[in-house]
Amino acid sequence: MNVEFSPELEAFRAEVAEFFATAPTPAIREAGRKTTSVFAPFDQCMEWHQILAKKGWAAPHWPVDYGGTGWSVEQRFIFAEEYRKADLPPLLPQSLGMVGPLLIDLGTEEQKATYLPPILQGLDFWAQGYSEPGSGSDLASLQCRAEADGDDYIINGSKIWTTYAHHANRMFMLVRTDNSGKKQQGITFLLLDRIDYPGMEIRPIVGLDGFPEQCEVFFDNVRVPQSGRVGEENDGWSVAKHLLKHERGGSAASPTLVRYLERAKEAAGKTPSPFGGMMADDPVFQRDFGELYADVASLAHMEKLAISGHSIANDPAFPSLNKTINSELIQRASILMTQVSGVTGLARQLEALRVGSNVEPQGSEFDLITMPLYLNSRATSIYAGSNEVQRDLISRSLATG
Amino acid sequence: MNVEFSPELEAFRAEVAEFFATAPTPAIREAGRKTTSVFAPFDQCMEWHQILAKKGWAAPHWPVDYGGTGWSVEQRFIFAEEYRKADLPPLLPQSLGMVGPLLIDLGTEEQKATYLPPILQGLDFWAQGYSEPGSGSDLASLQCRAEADGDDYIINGSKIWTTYAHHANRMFMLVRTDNSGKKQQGITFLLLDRIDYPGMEIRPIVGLDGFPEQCEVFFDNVRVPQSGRVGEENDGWSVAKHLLKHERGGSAASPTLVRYLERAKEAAGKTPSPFGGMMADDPVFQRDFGELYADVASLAHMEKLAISGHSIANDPAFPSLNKTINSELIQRASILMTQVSGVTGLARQLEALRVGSNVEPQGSEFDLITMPLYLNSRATSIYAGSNEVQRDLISRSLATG
Amino acid sequence: MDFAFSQEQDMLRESVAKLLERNYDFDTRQELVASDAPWSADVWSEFAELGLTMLPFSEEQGGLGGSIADLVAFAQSLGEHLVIEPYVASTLLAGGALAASGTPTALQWIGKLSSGEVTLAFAYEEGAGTASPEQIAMAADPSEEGAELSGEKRLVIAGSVADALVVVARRSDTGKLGFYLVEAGAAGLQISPYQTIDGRSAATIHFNQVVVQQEAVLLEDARDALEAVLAEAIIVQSAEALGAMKALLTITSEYAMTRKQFGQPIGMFQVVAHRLADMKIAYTKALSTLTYTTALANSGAATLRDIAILKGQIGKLGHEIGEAAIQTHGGVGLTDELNVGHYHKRLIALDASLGDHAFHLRKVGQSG
Amino acid sequence: MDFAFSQEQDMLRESVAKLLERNYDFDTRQELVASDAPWSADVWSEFAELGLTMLPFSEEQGGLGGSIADLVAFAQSLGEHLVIEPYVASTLLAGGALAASGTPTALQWIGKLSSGEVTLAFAYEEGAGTASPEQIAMAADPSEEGAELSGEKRLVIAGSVADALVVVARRSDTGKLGFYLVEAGAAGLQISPYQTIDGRSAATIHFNQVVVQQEAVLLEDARDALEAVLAEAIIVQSAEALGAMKALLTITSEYAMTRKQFGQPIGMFQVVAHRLADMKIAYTKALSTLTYTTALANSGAATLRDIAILKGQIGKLGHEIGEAAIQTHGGVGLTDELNVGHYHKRLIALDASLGDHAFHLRKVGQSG
Repeated sequence: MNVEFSPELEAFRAEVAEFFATAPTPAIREAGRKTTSVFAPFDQCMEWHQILAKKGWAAPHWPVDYGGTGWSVEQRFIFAEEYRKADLPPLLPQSLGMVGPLLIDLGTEEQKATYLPPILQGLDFWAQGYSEPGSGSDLASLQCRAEADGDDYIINGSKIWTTYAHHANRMFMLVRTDNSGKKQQGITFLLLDRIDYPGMEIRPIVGLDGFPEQCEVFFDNVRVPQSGRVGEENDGWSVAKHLLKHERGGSAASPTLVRYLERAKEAAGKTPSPFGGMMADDPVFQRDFGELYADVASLAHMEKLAISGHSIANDPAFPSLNKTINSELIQRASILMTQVSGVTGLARQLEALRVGSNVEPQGSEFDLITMPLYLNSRATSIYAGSNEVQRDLISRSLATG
Repeated sequence: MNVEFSPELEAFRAEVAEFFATAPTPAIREAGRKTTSVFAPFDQCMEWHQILAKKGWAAPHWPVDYGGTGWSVEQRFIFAEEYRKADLPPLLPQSLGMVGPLLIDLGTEEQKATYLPPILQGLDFWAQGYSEPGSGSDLASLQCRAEADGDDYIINGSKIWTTYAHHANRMFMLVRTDNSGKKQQGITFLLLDRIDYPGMEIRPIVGLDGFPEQCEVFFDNVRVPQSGRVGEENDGWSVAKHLLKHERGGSAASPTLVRYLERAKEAAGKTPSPFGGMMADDPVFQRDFGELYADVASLAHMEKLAISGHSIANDPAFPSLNKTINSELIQRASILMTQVSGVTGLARQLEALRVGSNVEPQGSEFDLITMPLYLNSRATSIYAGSNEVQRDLISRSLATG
Repeated sequence: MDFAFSQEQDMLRESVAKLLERNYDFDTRQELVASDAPWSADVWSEFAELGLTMLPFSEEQGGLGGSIADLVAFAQSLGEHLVIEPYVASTLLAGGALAASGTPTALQWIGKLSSGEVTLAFAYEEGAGTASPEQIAMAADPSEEGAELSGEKRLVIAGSVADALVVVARRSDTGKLGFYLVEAGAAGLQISPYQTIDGRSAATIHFNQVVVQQEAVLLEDARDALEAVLAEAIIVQSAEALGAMKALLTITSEYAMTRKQFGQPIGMFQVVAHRLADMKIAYTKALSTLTYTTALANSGAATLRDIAILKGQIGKLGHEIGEAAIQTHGGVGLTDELNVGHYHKRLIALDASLGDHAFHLRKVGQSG
Repeated sequence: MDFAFSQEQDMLRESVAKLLERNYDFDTRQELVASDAPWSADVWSEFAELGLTMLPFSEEQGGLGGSIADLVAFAQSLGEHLVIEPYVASTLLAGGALAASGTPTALQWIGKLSSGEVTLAFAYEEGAGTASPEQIAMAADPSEEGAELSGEKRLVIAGSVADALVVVARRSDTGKLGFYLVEAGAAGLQISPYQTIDGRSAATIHFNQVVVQQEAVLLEDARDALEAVLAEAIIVQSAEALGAMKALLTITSEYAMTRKQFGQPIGMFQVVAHRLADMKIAYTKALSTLTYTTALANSGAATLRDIAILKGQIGKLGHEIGEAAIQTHGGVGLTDELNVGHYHKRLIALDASLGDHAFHLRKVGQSG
């Protein structure tokens, strides 16, 4: 057992820090500081993606042949830590983390050749069309229908919670191609090479934080080519489940959480406590902070074990454990942050939050983001398989031993 | 809306306090201080019951005709508050709170005449035979069988979690008299006028705290008179449910909780904090204490509303709300108490806990009781209908509006 | 003990409820929030016509001499309808300060306030530290005219549109907290208006040597009056919060019984059912503590600790109920279109103002 | 990063596991706890034969030079079997202090400790305050012979039966913490023995001017050594706790799948299923943090903060798992007959000793 701390790693850390200190534009930095969601402001996020891609660092977790970096476990964690320390906007996960790895494993050569390079370079953004109004946690009950017609499918129905669909130029989705068997059967995985097919309509949904992050997407006799199918017709459920494999051992969410806590502590150092002195020196703040920090540390440990191939990641419930722990920590961190902001966080400041608006926030830049982050993070226990579904899955892994 | 604070009430408070300051024997006081359960040490508890009965204060909640006090809501609360302030052992609930009120409502004149006076006077103690090894939360699935034979029933089977059965001289129980219908049907409510019938065997069960509080009771062809039946044969389920009515608006559990918290704060005032000074002055202790104290206050408010006839007590879910809140507060209070005791609470001190043992405890008398109380209180969310069952019932009250 | 509302109180409650049912359905409310108006002038006049703006003032001061129980009787409706009109801020906080003052200037403003002619703002909060009045830093420097105010106030509800501000400031010579009246447009005021997350009109206000004439010095030693005014506002605001909690409990229970997943209403899933049970437990605690504390206050017996318990419990339980309501609704609970999130934001905002639950519960622990 | 145990470590673990499977089933353990013996002398000799009592000492001091990972490799089994032998107290805490001292007296005792000939106790805890070494009050007054110890020590594991005590005391002149050796039977010792809730032999010990000869003064400035010794003990004790947590997770899952209520296994009730999921979440966190911290310590890189995180998490998560296990078992989980409650009591006792989770997590918050 050991944890490496070599001079080479420190040199790597310095190289990464140096790049992060110089490469991003002011707008990208501003977007990073104003990120109040898993999903950073779109334009600056893609601009930054392109800069990282030129450096070769856009997809550290991809196989080297496809543009990955081939870094060691330590390097990947150092990269993630420095990334967050610099408050840079996280790249969007749909293309790089979901459809990209899926295509690498299951795509045809043509699909790979067409779609992977622009994903890596940050030229394309793919929306994920899974959920539907009637099927939230019960994803397999989806009803959006695709009927084969010549070389095409004709799609009718709708998708909801399609993050950033209004920014996307492509979309991957699950459609129902057969109703006869079990609900998990008869689902097909489709790639849409454009998102402006006749008959498609995208309606942004404003969230509690005031931002249109989610969308509803309507399909009215939308004709798309069958060549966009991944895997066999009616086998889309196992294609979608394959994606889960990539949630095993790949994540480095803890540096984001650590950074939230650091920012909270920093702000608490400048915020008077109602009991006198500054909040950061208040024993109660320190206890709450310490409890949360230690729990974040446990997630970091878990991620490091997983990323280095420890058997913990072979547990079929691992993705569910990871998702549940991470999502609930984000929520708890955001609550601590709003407590530091107090009444100052009660202002609704959509304009001040817009990158480039140059509007002075009420209070500090920290106070500007805490409430939107809190409100947005209520979603983390709902999306990507609600935590209720995740706990069902975790408990099933115990039932079978 | 008003809350009365009259000179008459203050005089009543003084009268009660005076009685509590003079009437109990030293052993009764010691038993009160050493109570680490809902169930106080048996011998002293019954002795105290008899003293209270002579004063006419054993059953304030009973109708005046049967020996109740006819006190106002305020008086009942004052009585409960002074009782706890004096650290006196609570009277056992099985006879006074359960079978007594049931007989007052549903017993025959003969049953009332025979059984109520010795209950009131503290001469009899009734054990409650409900649960069985196979039917815990699912009480209605009970299998202990009674077959009619002439004027008798012949009982076969067993009961478990029969608190203080080894101290009891009588027992009320549910038996199965019919298996043909729904499980709630075919249950009969029986009074056993003695607990030493041939074929009965009582086995005390030692708990985590080291004390035999619970028992298992075995019945092997035990012949008991049918005259002990309350209500009709096979109608025992509704007889048992009738008891619930008495849980509405009758409880005054919050003074006990307040007293636990006071004792914790008192002890914390004498216990050094690892952060310097005394624990009671530590902001973190104060926050934890305040949070718990406020939650106890809400229960006290709820009890006062209920006892004074507020519509809150008409909610069919009220007994479940009450039980759930109270049981979880006891558990939280006991955790706070063990935190104050720290390592000193880790000694197993059965002998020092025995009333009259004169064994010096490790640490203080407070440290002596915290761990047994904590361990014992793990039961509060399990017995008398587990909190899972209670929450099922509460949620059902929402479903129906 | 008597915890029931009187017949008169029930009637008042019904009048307000009817008024709001007529004028204040969720869509109308959302249009109002999205408009340029800080609130509905029409609704505000109807409040005045009903006597609400006159209610809490004593008969000697031209009011109706309403009790705290009278206020609680109808305030729940304000929460149920997510009302954005500044009743607590203008009538109870600023108005309460005026009533405690009783100077000729104060009486004059009480008259205009009662008639609905003006609204006032209460400039009290300064940030995270000022949950406790001890930490108020806004300075009132004695001057020849009376006093000069310097400092910053945050979350001044109606601060940019009110006709005048009642400012809580600390005399720089004596260290005593006082009430000072500043009319809108006074020199040295720098007002930065915004809308709160729960749709109310608010402002951050900088005071740069704002001159207060002697007749506008409402009360020079206002510590006790401040506590009384805050206590009353906290009780009424808690009733408003309880209205929002009740709405969430009802809406969420109904949703859980109709929304289907995996072939059955989600309320049939035990985890969802138990979350609903926990919401009801929380609501029951909140209802009990509000009711009891109201009765105590009505008997003149509510201590600072009782008020801290109320504020702490309502804030904490409100958070629990709001978060449970959102989780139960899933994605739709996170949309601006549904009322659920708006109730939650109201509960959060009420919790954060006048000291959040963490502050008050710790106060309870300090004092016990 | 490498988080795997070596082949040698796996072999060691298996040896210990086999030994305990053979000698230490639950019933045997319960008989042992109920007997007059403080622990099993036979099991202790087998530990010695396996080299466990020798393992942590350096080769120069006659030991095997085992690493912290070696210790963690087998310590989980101690928890799984609820072992009452004082391995951590005698070999790691007292033994660790001797090793840090290195005086002739210390080396002599290390020899006897390694062979299993003697057991030692570590007199460290003084009550709630001494989670922090800063608060140690036991006085070491300098004297002609060496030092005189006065004060009280609590929860001295093996304190009434050990051949000698290693005492942590504060020099009254310099204020420095030191290690002092006191042999059993020394004049001025007043020992009040008891059994802990988790079946271990312990004592409260009063020191009334207990004379320590100069050669028995092990280390006069032991602050750094104390931290290192505590850190090692905390890691190994955490492994022991993890063993108990794993046992509870396994036992409770199995029970939930077999125990039926309302016609189905209780594990089919979603609330029970989710409680099991929460137990697994807690166990996964505990496993991760123990494994990572062990690897860090093995690389000589574990800070005080890392140790505080470990101790805090293990304590907090252990409580959660134990309470969930009992609730899932219902009444039977509360009986002395079933092992579940005994695991829980072990977890509680480990949490409370050497600073409970509330203490350590707050330390984490202070230092961050």
